[in-house]
Formats: sequence, structure tokens, C-alpha cells
Amino acid sequence: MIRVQAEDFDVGAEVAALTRGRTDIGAVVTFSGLVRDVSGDQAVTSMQLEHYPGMTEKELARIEAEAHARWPLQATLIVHRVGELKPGDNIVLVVTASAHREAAFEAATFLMDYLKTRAPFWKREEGQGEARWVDARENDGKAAARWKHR
Amino acid sequence: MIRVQAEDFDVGAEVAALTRGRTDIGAVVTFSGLVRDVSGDQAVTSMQLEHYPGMTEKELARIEAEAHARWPLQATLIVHRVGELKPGDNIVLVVTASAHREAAFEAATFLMDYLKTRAPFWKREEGQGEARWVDARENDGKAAARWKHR
Amino acid sequence: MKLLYFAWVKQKAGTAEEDVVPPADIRDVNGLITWLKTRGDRYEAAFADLDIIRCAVDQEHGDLNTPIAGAMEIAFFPPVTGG
Amino acid sequence: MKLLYFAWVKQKAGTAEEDVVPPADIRDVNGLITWLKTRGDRYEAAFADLDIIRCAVDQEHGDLNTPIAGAMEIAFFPPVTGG
Repeated sequence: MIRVQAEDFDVGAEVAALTRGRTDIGAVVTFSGLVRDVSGDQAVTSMQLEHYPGMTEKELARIEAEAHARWPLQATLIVHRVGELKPGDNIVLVVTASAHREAAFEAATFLMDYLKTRAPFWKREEGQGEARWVDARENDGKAAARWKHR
Repeated sequence: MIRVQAEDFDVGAEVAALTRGRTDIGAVVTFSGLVRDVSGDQAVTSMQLEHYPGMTEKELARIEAEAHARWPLQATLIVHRVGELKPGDNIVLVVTASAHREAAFEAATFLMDYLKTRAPFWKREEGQGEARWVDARENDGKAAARWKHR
Repeated sequence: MKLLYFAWVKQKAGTAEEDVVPPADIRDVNGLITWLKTRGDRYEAAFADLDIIRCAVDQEHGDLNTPIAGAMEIAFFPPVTGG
Repeated sequence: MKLLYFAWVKQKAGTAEEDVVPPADIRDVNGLITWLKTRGDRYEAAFADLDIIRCAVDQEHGDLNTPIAGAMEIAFFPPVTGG
């Protein structure tokens, strides 16, 4: 399931909704990404999340389908917030549910690696009176590349 | 933080407690383990979790300290339930918080791998009129061994 | 053909969206960019360093060699930074 | 010295906990098990396959070679299955 929204999310409520009434799930992994108050060595007081409406949902759905093709997953969820966020706020939530923990951990890591390098979101940070677009991290490209030949 | 308890836990409340008022956490990973209604090819109607009071807490604290020595973590939590559980019930919760996702994901995986092979808990499953002690999974030993030389 | 621009590419290009009719002999994204750069300084600025330009053709990731024949919507943006 | 037994080791040994005074020449866990097995069939049954017996000496994981001198509490159990 894919959601792009301005509103916050509740990790516990999302996990409960995914597992409610089911007895075939043995492992649930969640990843929450939050806004930090520093970026590199620069203070951050707020963050704008821009995205590409239409493509965002399609790309997230493609990434989710790829995870289901690679691992036996009972359920997955990707929630990404857009708009203005403050330090400490949630940005993104990924949830994976499987019979066993290996698949749940690997699929959650994969979803985040792919989301970071393929989902059309852009962060603009503000702090110390100036705004700057965040640069892509080289490590994110490397993290995504390791799934290519698996 | 370590807790061994009969009561259920709430993933969302635990994550909120760990991150509340903090703006230095960029990534939170949670792992929840749940009771499944099958084990191998056998039906499970209930599960008893036995443990070694005293050693359990010490061993979980050792495992947690090892994770903090290996990764830059802002906070960690391990909650393990004991007593009688039913299919769909929570068994274990691990939460890791870090500035970046790599450390949070790796530390959560490590905590579960070590907990599975070192924390003194034993599962006894009931189903189809008989009770049986769960055998250790060979894969769990392999999963734990991969951290030895890192 | 609709063109979309995001993040700093949008700021440099000075627009979020525009409709264009490129010459018929333009076959791929690279040709389209070359043509756009002839249309003014702001396009020169937006496309100054193609190493940090990404594109999508009809909402799928593409590259400089992706054909544009029949495309309805082409987007230009920096490497993504969500998550 | 206090001995503790857990899971099926407890069921086979027929007790969860007992106080014992092993002979002074017993130096390690292996020696302790050998001595316990002379005390009755239920210990023979509990320790029949040492490949699937784990132990802790004073609440730290040990093995067959772990010394028991001065130990207050020794526990025997199957490979753990929590999580």
C-alpha cells in the first residue's frame, strides 16, 4: 500500500492495521525517517518536501511490487509525507510483514534504498536564514546498487 | 533499555517514547516478532515462553551494549514477553534509533540475530492436543555467526 | 508535449510547467535539452551540468538516450533526495 | 552450588532447581555432567546428547570446558529459541 500525504502517521496504528486478525505474520519491520536539526554541519529549522504528483505514486508502487517479487511478504506499506516539516517530524514510513524476519528486514532495507534513489521527492532545508536544496548522498547510490545482482 | 514482561507492548508508544523531544534522530527501525498459527507443518494454538530470570536481563543488556559498541545509536529498546501467548500475539520488540538508516537497520538485525541465539528463552508450542519444545533453527546460528568478524 | 521542472531545475528554468512543440527531428532527451538550451539563458543555467540532471518520460525514469517520440510528459529534476 | 534446569532439560531431570555439593576434584562443566549422570536415570536422560545441551555458569554462557570452581549457580538448558 502506498500513501503520499501532508499529515503525520502513527507507526503503531499502521502496524496494527497491517497485522489485525492475521496469524500468518511472524515478523514486522518498520523504518521511520525523521527530520534532524542538522544536515552536514548546517543547522536546520524547517524542511520542504517537494514531489512529482502522479509519478511519485507510480514509482513507489513499482518499488513495492519489486519487493514483493523478491521476498515472500504478507504485507507492505510505504507512507511519505510532503510539504513543510520541522526537526523531529516524521518524513517516511516503510513497513514490511513476513513469516520470518530475514525477509522482513531485507525487504524494508531494499524499499528504503530504492525509495531514496528512485522516488521523485526533493528536500529543501532552511536554517540560519538561508534555504538550500539537499544534495543526493553518494552512499545512497551505493546502497541501492548492491541489490542489482541479487 | 531492556524489559521482560508478560504484558503486551505498543510499537507506536515505544517509538514515540524513544524519540520524544529529540531532533538528533534521523532513523528508527523496529522489529516485532509475532506468534504464527503454524510451526513447520504443525498447527499452533498457544505458546508458552519460559526464560531464565536474572540471566535473561543480563544477557539482553550485554547484547544491547554490544550493539552500542558497534554502531552510533541514539537509543535502543528490547522488550520480550514471557508466559502464555496466542497466535497473532506479540512476542518481542526491538527498536533502534540513529542519525542514519544504515546503523539503525544493521543494529536491529544484529540485536535480533544475537537475541535469537543467546538470550535464554524457550518456546513450547501447543496444538492438536500435544505440546512440544521448539527446536533451534540452524539458520539462526548462521545469522548470528555472520557478525563475528565485522 | 508537456515539460515539467522540479526543485532547483525548476528555479533555474524559471517555470514549473510549459507546453512545447520541439522540431520533428529531435529524437531523444539529449536532443530535447540541446534544443531547450537555444531558447534562453535560464535553460542554459538549468542544464549547465547534465551529470546532475535526471529525467522522466511519461512518468518513468529515463536518461539522455531515451526516445521522446509520442511522449506526452517529460520531467527534468535533480537526483532525488526523499526518504 | 545451585543447579538450574530449563525447558525439556528440566522435564527430563525432573527438577527445576537443586543444591548439590559435587566432589572437590570436579573442575569443569563436563566433569559436573559426568558426576550428575551417576546420580540416576533422569540425569542420564537429560544429558544423553551433549550436542544439544547448553550451560551458563553464574549467568554467563559457558561450555563443557568452563571451570566451575567458586561458581554459585550453574544452569543447563537446550539451545535457546526466543525472539
